[in-house]
Amino acid sequence: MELQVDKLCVARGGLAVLRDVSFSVKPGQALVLRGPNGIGKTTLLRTLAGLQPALSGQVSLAFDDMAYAAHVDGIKTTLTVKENLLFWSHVFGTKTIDPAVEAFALADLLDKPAGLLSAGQKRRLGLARLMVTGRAVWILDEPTVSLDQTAVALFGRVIEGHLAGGGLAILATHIDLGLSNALSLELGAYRAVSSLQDDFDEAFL
Amino acid sequence: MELQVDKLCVARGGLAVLRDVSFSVKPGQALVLRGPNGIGKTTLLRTLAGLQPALSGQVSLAFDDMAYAAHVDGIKTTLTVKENLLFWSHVFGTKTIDPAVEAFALADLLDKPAGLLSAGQKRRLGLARLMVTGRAVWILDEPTVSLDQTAVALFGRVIEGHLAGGGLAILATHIDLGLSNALSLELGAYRAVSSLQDDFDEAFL
Amino acid sequence: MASIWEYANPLKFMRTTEAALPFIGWAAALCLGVGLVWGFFFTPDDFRQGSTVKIFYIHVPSAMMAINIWVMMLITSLIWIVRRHHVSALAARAAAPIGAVMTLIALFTGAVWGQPMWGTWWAWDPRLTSFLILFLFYLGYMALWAAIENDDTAADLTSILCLVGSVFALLSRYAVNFWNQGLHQGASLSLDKKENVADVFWYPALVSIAGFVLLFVALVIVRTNTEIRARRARALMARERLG
Amino acid sequence: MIALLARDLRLAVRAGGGFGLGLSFFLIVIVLIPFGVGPETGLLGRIAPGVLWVAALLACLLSLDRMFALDFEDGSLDLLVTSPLPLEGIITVKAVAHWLTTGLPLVAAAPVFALLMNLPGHGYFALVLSLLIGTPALSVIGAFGAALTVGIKRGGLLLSLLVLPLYVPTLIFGAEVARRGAESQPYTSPLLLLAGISFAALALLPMASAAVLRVNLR
Amino acid sequence: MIALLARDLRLAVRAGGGFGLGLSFFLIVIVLIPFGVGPETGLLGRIAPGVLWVAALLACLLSLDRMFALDFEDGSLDLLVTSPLPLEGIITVKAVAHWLTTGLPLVAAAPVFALLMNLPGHGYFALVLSLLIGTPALSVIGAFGAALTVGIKRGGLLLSLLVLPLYVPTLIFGAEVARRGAESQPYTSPLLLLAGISFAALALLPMASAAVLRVNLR
Amino acid sequence: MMPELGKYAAEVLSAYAVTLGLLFALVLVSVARARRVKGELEEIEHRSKTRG
Ligand code: HEM
Ligand SMILES: Nc1ncnc2c1ncn2[C@@H]1O[C@H](COP(=O)(O)OP(=O)(O)OP(=O)(O)O)[C@@H](O)[C@H]1O
Ligand SMILES: Nc1ncnc2c1ncn2[C@@H]1O[C@H](COP(=O)(O)OP(=O)(O)OP(=O)(O)O)[C@@H](O)[C@H]1O
Ligand SMILES: [Mg+2]
Ligand SMILES: [Mg+2]
Repeated sequence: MELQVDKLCVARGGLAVLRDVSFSVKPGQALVLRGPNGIGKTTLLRTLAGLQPALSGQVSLAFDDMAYAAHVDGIKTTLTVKENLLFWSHVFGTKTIDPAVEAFALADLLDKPAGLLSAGQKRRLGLARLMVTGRAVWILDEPTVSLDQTAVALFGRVIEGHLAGGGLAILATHIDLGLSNALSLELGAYRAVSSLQDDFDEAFL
Repeated sequence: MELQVDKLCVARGGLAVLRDVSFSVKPGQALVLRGPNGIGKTTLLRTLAGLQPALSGQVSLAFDDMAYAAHVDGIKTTLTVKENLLFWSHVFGTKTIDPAVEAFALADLLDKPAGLLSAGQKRRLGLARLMVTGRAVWILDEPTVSLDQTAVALFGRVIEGHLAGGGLAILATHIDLGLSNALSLELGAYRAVSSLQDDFDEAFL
Repeated sequence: MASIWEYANPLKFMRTTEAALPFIGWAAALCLGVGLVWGFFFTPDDFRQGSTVKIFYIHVPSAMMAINIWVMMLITSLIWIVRRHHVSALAARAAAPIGAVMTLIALFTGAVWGQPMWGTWWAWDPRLTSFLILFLFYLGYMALWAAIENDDTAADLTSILCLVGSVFALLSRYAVNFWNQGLHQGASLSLDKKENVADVFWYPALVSIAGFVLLFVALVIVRTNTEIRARRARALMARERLG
Repeated sequence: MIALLARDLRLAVRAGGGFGLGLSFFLIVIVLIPFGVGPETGLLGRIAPGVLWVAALLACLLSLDRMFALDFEDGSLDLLVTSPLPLEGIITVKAVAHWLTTGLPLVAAAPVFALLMNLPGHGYFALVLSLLIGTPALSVIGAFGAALTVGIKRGGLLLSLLVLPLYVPTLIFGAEVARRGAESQPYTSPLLLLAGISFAALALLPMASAAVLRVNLR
Repeated sequence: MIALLARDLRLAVRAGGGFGLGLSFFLIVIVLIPFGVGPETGLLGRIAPGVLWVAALLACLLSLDRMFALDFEDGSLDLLVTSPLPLEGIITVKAVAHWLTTGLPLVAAAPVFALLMNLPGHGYFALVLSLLIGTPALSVIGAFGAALTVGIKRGGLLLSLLVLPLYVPTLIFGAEVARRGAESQPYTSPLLLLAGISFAALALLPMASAAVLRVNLR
Repeated sequence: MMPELGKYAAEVLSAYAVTLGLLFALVLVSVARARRVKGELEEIEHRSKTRG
């Protein structure tokens, strides 16, 4: 169940953004991606999650081991918090939503339509969805946006729990989560520099 | 030009959220609103900006002294960064966009369609719009979301500059910006507890 | 023997086609000139249709081209889907506006011809109607290209649209036939039915058809190469911005 | 799958739209036509089957852009695509939900509207039958168009442009069945053709739609 | 103001939509009607003025939801409302932009489409005139409807439902002008009424729309 | 020189005029755009080569 990424090149809008990214993450470990705005964190994560094709390179795990959570959470504003979670648990064939509700302290909000939640409450709901998928590899793009300190701590504990259960996590974040078993990868070194080719080929570059 | 808020009650979805909030901010000062998720920061800021009516209470300044920046930035994805900024400078009748471009290091991105920006770059563009409005009171809802450390520092300097020029700023944020002249207001104390009234009146509360 | 797929390299394609372009261009001008002048000035009037028969020399070639350009787009779209040669997708993109103009010409000349012949500019005849639908397909195809920013995505989507659209275009042709028997005369182009049209009208028409075909080839070359260059320019510019 | 269908139906109902809005649009077109054309009953009765079919088609069309765009915007579509459900299945379910909320109510309400348009009495059965068989094709074809335009903000008009030519065969056969019914002519052959189109579209198009959606999401 | 108009037009053009799409929809409705009604030219000619007007109206309608909803979703509307521009002005500008991108092209293209519908030859002038005078009213009334539904996600269908009844007077007089023109009758009085509606709508409705928009935004 | 077109002169002439006009416009647009894009590309390539 180790996630090995080998010489991955990812592109955005047909243009290579990161080149030859290699790393491996063992079960129980988290990897934190770091780098300035626009370096390509989102692009890399979407590629890992199978939402866009890589230019080249290998990812050792199949896409259906991965659960992805991004800036937008796939929350339906007219459904209640409970209905939102139940739907995803049906789709992913998991049995219960209770651990997720408990972990993110959503119990009080269960019957509230998701559209009425504040920014941070919405975010918590989005993260709770991850637990409901029951998948081993979590791919998280700036998960703590809008969360207050309490909620960040809550989230930290959830991640620790997921890792302790043999899961993996890959996160892009600008703040420090204080995870105990986390590697960190600085992406600045992998910025793609494409060379100008005279005999331009299919990629037109 | 002092902003005085007196016994403001704000409501969301017809339900009082915060009650009797009072504070005053002098030119050159910033006020940082703090409080857990869902306490009502966004609601308060939208009320101050004139986007929703207050239940009761006074705000000393008129709404057209205020510039509001929220989670969504009013960015048109098909227009370039420059076109976006120029449009707002026309609307607000300010002469130039150069200081804003410089302050947020957008020069390299000027001709890029805003839809192609990364999360943090978009955020920078959204904040640059504030400078273009030329207004004295900045109302900022979680302005540093998605920004990396460099950009946060950039933003800190812009705020300091705005304050030094006699401006005001009111921010809601969960992280520490390290502003030198900032007051802080913990909103937890103002949480509205709606009393059930037996002879319920027009407000149905 | 070098493989034909060599020309899938944009640069090679551009070099080869641009070398051939002047010849094709002049041949197109020549054929068009000869065919149309011959048809317009030096053919007799038809005993029934009078001088309107002269519209034949533009109506028929443009109608043929309108259909054949769609077929060409279908083929290049398939090549893109199967082998992913960018030039192929761009050629389809380049051809679409030409096809639309050809359809427009066929529709217009047909309408102008219909007024004296059938007493109406427009009738909901199957041939005419299916041409109108074809025109809509061209419009939709071009609109889709224009609406999508990412070139590869646009190429994928438009080629699938072209495939599905072709099936539905055939279906509508059949449906329209079912719906209305029509006024328009049947095809007389197939060789065995040549007697439908007298030789005096026929030869200039052939030249004119050749002219339309050559003009199309020349235009496609110019436009495809433009698309290739535009695409490279976009890529380079994006790269520049990336720093 | 069933969870998805249930969710989509629930969303449609919650949006206050669901069943009502497609119908209302249908009604409004039916009402506008006499205003435009003039109230002559003979004329109206003659154009009734065709106008009813065109109105049904436009009502279907108007709600198409909601099919994937909402899920795309809030990120649900990304998540659905990476879920264990097969994409073809997702698309079929979405089309079914669309039909249940738009097509089916139209079929049920068509007789009432036909009354407003003075459709001759013996035409009702053929009209309802043709709509019942034809509207599923409209939903499936519409799903293809919606998948094509999913990344485009408010691609509503583009969607119409792409989809309407694809609707032509269905419309022709459907309206022909309804017209022949109204004129008491036999209508078996167009009915069979209509059914053929519906089945072929149901069987084949979801594959094309899935391919398109995959392209659009990457 | 001018900056806003320029921006809206630019956005329309960039969206790839702009001028073409409203037109294409118009074309498509005009093409579909004969498929539904049958190819008889006499019949088509008689219903042509009405159908053309209804089609123009629907084409207008379809692009209405873009008017404020896009700006609402990305927060621009909040910012515009708090800007120094008067809200009535913003709304008028938006309606003007909508008319320029939808109404005007329709007016220009109407003769061609009338040809497809076999409109009698002397009806063209009245048709174009009635559209030229009537379509601005459609845009202004539409702006009101768009303002009403701005908070609702994909409120397209609801919008149609709200706006269409408001369109009825314009439609009646517009189609009447076109019909009388086609039948060579005098049409001064409906034309005057149509012009009256247009002017009144232009003068008064932006105020109502502004009020509605203010309510919707808070 | 002009052939006798009879009562259909308007039809025939307009058909030819519109066709030639459309074709001419198409050629013109294509060539103009080809020129423009070629120039732009050359400029960009030059720029990126000199910059390295
Ligand atoms: C808008 C109206 C019309 C359209 C869209 C139209 C379209 C077509 C098409 C698609 C073809 C077939 C080309 C091919 O496949 O070979 C064709 C051929 C032809 N059309 Fe038309 N047509 C129109 C009106 C007319 C009229 C009014 C006439 C004259 C009475 C006419 C006379 C012919 C003739 C003589 C041919 C050649 C038939 C052959 O040899 O294949 N068309 N037209
Ligand atoms: N469609 C596109 N075409 C070309 N370039 C693009 C496109 N979309 C994004 N980019 C660029 O690709 C780069 C990588 O973007 P990405 O969103 O992956 O950055 P990120 O590391 O997630 O940044 P942030 O921390 O701001 O979220 C950015 O510089 C962005 O401007
Ligand atoms: N339409 C509504 N009706 C009723 N309650 C609502 C409505 N919208 C929001 N709320 C509730 O109002 C409260 C205040 O929300 P607000 O967005 O102001 O919080 P916040 O302080 O900005 O939180 P965060 O830090 O998460 O952004 C929340 O508890 C939210 O659930
Ligand atoms: Mg990012
Ligand atoms: Mg908030």
